[in-house]
Amino acid sequence: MVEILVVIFGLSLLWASVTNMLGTIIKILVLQGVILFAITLLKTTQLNWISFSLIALETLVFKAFLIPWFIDDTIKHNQIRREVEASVSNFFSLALMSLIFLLSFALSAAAPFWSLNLSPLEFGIAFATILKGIFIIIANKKLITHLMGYLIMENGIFMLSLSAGSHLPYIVSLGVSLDLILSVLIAVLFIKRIRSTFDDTESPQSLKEE
Amino acid sequence: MNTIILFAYPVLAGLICIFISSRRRMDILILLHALLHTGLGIHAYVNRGSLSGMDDLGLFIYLILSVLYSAIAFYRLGMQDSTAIKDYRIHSIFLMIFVMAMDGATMAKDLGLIWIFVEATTISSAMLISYSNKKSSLEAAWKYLFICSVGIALAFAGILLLVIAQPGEATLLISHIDASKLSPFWLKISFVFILIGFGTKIGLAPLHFWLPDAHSEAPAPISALLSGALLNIALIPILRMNKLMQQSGMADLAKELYLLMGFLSVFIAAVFVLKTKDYKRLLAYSSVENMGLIMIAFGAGALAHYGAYLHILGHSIIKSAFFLCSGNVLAIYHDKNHEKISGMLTTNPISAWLWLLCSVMIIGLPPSPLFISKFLIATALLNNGSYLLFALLMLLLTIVSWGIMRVGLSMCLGDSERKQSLSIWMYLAPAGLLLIASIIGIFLPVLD
Amino acid sequence: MINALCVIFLPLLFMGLISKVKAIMVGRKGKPILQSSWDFWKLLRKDEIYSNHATQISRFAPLLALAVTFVAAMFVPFLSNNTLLSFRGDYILIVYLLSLAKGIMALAAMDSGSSFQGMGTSRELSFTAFLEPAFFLVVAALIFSSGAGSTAESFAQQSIFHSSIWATLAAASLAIALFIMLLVESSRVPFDDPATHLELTMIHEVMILDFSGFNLAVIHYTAALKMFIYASLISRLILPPQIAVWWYLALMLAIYVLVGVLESLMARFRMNRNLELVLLPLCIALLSLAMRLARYMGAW
Amino acid sequence: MSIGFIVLLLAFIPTLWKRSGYYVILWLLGSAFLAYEYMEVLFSRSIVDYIFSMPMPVGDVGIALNKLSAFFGVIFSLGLPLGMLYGHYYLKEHPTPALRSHLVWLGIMGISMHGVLWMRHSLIFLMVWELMSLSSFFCIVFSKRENLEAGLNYLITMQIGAAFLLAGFAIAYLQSGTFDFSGFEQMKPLPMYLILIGFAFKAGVFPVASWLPQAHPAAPSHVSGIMSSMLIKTGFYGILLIISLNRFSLSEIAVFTLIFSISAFWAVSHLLNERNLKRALAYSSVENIGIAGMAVCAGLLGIHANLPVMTMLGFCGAFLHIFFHSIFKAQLFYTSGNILLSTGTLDIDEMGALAKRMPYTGAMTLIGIFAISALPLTNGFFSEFTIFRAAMEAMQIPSIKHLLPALLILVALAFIGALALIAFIRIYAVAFLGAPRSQKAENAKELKIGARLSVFFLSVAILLTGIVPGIALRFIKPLLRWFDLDMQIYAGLQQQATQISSVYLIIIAMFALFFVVRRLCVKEKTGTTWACAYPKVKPKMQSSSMTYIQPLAYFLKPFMYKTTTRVKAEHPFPQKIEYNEEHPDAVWNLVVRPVSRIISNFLLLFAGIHNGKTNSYIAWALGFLVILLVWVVGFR
Repeated sequence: MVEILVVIFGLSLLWASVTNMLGTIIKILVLQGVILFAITLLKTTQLNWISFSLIALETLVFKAFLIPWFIDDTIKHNQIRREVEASVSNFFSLALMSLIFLLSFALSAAAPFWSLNLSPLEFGIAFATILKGIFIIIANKKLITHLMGYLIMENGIFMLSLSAGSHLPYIVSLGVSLDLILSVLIAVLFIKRIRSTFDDTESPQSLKEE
Repeated sequence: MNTIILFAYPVLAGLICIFISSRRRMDILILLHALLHTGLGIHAYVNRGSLSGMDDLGLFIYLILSVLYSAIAFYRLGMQDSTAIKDYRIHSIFLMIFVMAMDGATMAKDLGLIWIFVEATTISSAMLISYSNKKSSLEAAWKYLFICSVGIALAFAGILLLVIAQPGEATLLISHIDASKLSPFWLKISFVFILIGFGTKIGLAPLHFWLPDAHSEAPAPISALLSGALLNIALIPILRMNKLMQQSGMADLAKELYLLMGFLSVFIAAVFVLKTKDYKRLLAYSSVENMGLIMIAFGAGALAHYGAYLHILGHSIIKSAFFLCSGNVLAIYHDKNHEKISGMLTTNPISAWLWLLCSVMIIGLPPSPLFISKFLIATALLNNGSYLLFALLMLLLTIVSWGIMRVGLSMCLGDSERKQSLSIWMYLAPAGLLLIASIIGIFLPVLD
Repeated sequence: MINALCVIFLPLLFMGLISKVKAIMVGRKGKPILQSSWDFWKLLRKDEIYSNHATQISRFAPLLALAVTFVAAMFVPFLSNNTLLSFRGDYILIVYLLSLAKGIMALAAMDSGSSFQGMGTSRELSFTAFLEPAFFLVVAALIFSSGAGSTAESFAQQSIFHSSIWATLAAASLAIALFIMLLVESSRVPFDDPATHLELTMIHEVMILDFSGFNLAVIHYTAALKMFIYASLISRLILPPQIAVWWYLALMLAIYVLVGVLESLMARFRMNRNLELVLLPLCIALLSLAMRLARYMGAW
Repeated sequence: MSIGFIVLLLAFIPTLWKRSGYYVILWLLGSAFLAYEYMEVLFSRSIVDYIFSMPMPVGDVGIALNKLSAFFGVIFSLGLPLGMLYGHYYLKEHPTPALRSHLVWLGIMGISMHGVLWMRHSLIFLMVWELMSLSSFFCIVFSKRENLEAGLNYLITMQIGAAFLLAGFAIAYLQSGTFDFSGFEQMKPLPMYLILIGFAFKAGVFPVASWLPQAHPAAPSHVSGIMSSMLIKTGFYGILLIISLNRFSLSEIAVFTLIFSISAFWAVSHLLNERNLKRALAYSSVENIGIAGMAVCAGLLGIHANLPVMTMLGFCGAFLHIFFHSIFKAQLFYTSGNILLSTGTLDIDEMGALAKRMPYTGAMTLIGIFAISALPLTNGFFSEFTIFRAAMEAMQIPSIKHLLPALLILVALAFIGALALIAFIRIYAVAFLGAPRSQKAENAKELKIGARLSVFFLSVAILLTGIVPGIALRFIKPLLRWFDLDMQIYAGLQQQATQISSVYLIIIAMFALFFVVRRLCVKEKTGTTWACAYPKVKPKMQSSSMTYIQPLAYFLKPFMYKTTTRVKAEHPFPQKIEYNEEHPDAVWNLVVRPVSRIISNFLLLFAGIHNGKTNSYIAWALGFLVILLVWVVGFR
């Protein structure tokens, strides 16, 4: 069951690399949030209301609802054009995506797995997600896409943390997600301000050594 | 108890700030915070552990932070500020939050907690950097926030990998981790992740790109705090990981990575010290260089450890004094291009001499503590028999010091007819820091 | 004492001799040998005229030069081998006293701000640059492994009359070196022509263009004295230690005649090649030192 | 010790009110105390030795004097106050806005110069050493923009030198386990060479002496005087320190001899066609250090060939030359400072006839010139006399491998001495004699008595130690005993000194006699220059400083580096024909400049990575991450 979800999660990455629309990526984010929620639920052995609420907060509320809504709102209110405008073509990014999968599975194949709640598959997908997130950041110029890449990367990390979820103290995981949401908030704030001052949705590059 | 006070005060003060609307009062509040901070630090130094379970390393960084913070609080008394009171209020509040987050980082033992606090520093200081609503500062803040967040996220991945590396019941309290049971494979990978993640925050090449932008765009006290305190804060987790690496017998790998990043940083610093036209960027690059030196010190072996800590101490104090001086220069000329500035010795002699002294001490001429630390680092390098690395290091350091001195001289010398004086606090704060630094450099303290 | 006397009287006499020889060589009768001494006396009684640029230097320089050369002469063996003054390493003092004289005279020459003196002094001084090392090498070759300390010993104890041909050769080569140095130092043909009518080509004469009267006399006398010193060094080098005085006198005579003959047979070298020729004594001295060394090492 | 240094520290107080007068007085006082201390150490058995304990890495810091440092200390404590005194008047004539800071740095420089002599702990020594470089750097810059380049080059050169010292000290520490100088006995070659090179940077030895000709003309005259006559001696002090603690093989000695003679020759070949007065003096400092070094080499040679006489004479010559050089070089720099004040130029081709305009300075400079070109009656002669004798002593031994270095010393010394004589005669002749060559020289005036005071003292010292060298010999006697040299030979030398001074007396007496005679029987007239009856002699017709060395230049062409700029005449009525010839420092122009340019160009290749694109920054991070991962996983 978990494996299937994980695979779907991985497929969502492929989807992300073929899409051209920001909206699609937002959908992907929502999807990933939901999947993560499901996986967490399935993985947690003893379920009390604290952990449940915590998991729900982390995944459903933040990842699947709040943040996508922010971003969607930002896109609407800042006249950001809805194409991704990646500097690499879809085919190329697809190829790269598969390469990333290759790398991460190679790594997970090389790795010794002791802790039971982490399978090579999960690790591979998680790692691939992290790399994919960074790759999205690199391949795009728009601030909003940078943010999305960052979020996908965060999802990958969260997936990684599922393995250690039971070990992480609640305070840590809570703090982590709080930090995440805060940083996203501030990032959105900055995007708005940059939009208003620079009158541009791409990341500014006036600060350099000329 | 003390800890509670330490964390309660900023909250209260922040609340008060919301209701008062006089700059002076906010400055006073911050000054009080700084003094409280210092007092608690001294108290903790006198009888250990009065701040919740802070170990020597934490206390060391904390005390440096206190010194810088008080100096900056005094410096702010002298600053002329023309922004709206609203922004100023936000600024003050976030300043206190920033310091609070750093305190947390110094106290936390659990890597996860450290991570949280470091991320918190990123968020709060991003607000501080974008304080003056100029385009450039906004851009700098964005880059700082984004790059550091990505880096920090990688660091978190590393922390998770550290968890994975532990068979069975895992923990993130370094002191509780049993190094012998760790899986070397995962440990290596997690170390790489953590090094790169927090290395971004420290500003080690090639992850340093945010640093010159942020340092040059932030207002002087903030740059001082960023460069003097924040970089050290980001050092803490790496140092804690370092213990782990040593225990699990992978010290050599760690050392190689340190040396690699250290030399890259010094090299990058040398390149851009020649290139840059902006004197605050120059200082930022010199921070990159010094952080690289500290890394080299940890990579060079046991002989240099005293040197490394001395270097952290000296660099923090001198560099923040330097940034405060740059604030003076900016207040005089309202221009950050050093080629447009000359004759400061006649325009404002005190700032000029402060600037020259700062440059002299940052390039490690006595009575700067950096002199001793550089000597020790070099000795350690030679002790490893890596003569070529030594030669390379000396060459790069010479280039850096040439650049810094050239800029300083060309700004200070020359003739100009205008005279301008600044508030006394803007002289006292950097001068005091320099004094402390030279005292440290002459009567070397016993560290750890 | 006898040395002092001959130092005082002989130099001018020998200068007269040279001009006599030259005259005879070109078939003239020539002026009497004592002529140069009489000129000396006449000049002494004349007044002096100075350029209005001239400072005190050109007033006292010739006197200092004379005094210094005189004292230098006190270290040199003339008729008798036991000199007035002598200590270990006094040849260094001699060289430096002579160069002091040269230096002060160079300054005096430049004093008048004339357009000619510059050339003369610069040429004269650039010769020194090579003569000093040469002289030191000569002395080094002389005292090499002979324990001799002072000028008197080192020159008087030598002679070219050795059993082995090589030793003779070495000593003889030193003598030749010294002779070339004599020609240069006392500004004789082929290095300098005192009798030419074109000041541009002269060295010593052009230096003293602006001198007159007493000081001119002193300068002439100093030059003669210097030449005399060299000549007598050569003869002392050639002759064995204990030998009758007339041998010495004869040899001195021979040297001066030789100079005269050379002057009337040879022409002056090109000015800018001179300097390279001045290197000659240096090389010769080195060679002879090498010979002695080889001999000591037991080459034969 | 404490009293002296406390007084010197007190000297900083008057600077607050810019009262350089009190400053100088305090310096005189403190130096008197210090001089007493040094004399005590030098002439009596008393040993000064303090130990301070410092934390872990530093350990116990020994602060002590030995005979060597005491000897240099005496020189400093006599020379510095004179320099300050001169500086007081110089600054009065030549006012500066930043007087206060200048005095402070001057004081720090002086104190650290003394401090270098006291330190026995290599790390702390290096600290004081750097402080000395730093303060002298600020003294050179003198808060003038035009000095920026020279000062910066000086500072960086000193940094590189310090890096060598640092490496040497560190390795020595790693090998001997102590920071104390006692650990320098019988060192391994590597650290020893590093340290020697490091000191050579300061002492001004050939390949690394290029900072002197830049720094000295830039610095205010009292500073350049102090630096050239005393500060560079600290480098020589270091070299002597190392030499006194180690033994050397013959090949090493030969190499040292070669280096020092090349250094002296390089200096003199630049000196020959230098037009800037102070730069010429700077070159001559390099030359004199080279000569002193050759003397030391002669001494080492004597040790190696066990010729006690040669050893004795060599070291004696070295110390004497150091001592004398610190006198006459200071004197010449101060006089050149006075010339600068009254004419406003340092180019000798713009001077001329100064001896008539400034008779006092003319006379003093004459003395200095004689001393620096080692002519008899001045002190420069006696030291070179001793060195020559040392080299000559080698002729007593038949071994060719000892003979050749000695011959090198002999010939080089004679040749260089003669060239220096020419150079300085040229300088004096062009600058002081003949007709004034420019308007500046035309209306030059003698300065007030104050500026001439220390020049006067130094000139008296030159003549005194020149005519009675025995004084100087007695002064260095304990030093020679400390190097445990043969004291009978010393007695012989002492006796020779008396003989020489008697010879001088004869000369003086004879000269006086001639002078009186001439006075009695000669009447003077003055007219225009005769110059072969050429009607209108113009100042331009005098031989300039360049034509003066033309014969030598013809011969020494290969050793004289020059850059020429010329405008040729192309069409029959040329508008302008121009030929301009410069003689810059060869090492600097042919080695240092290109190398530094190459380095900076290489570095600037990487300047492009900072293009303000966020995604490229992230790309760097990712790339680095992947590389490290691959390396760590795959190769470790």
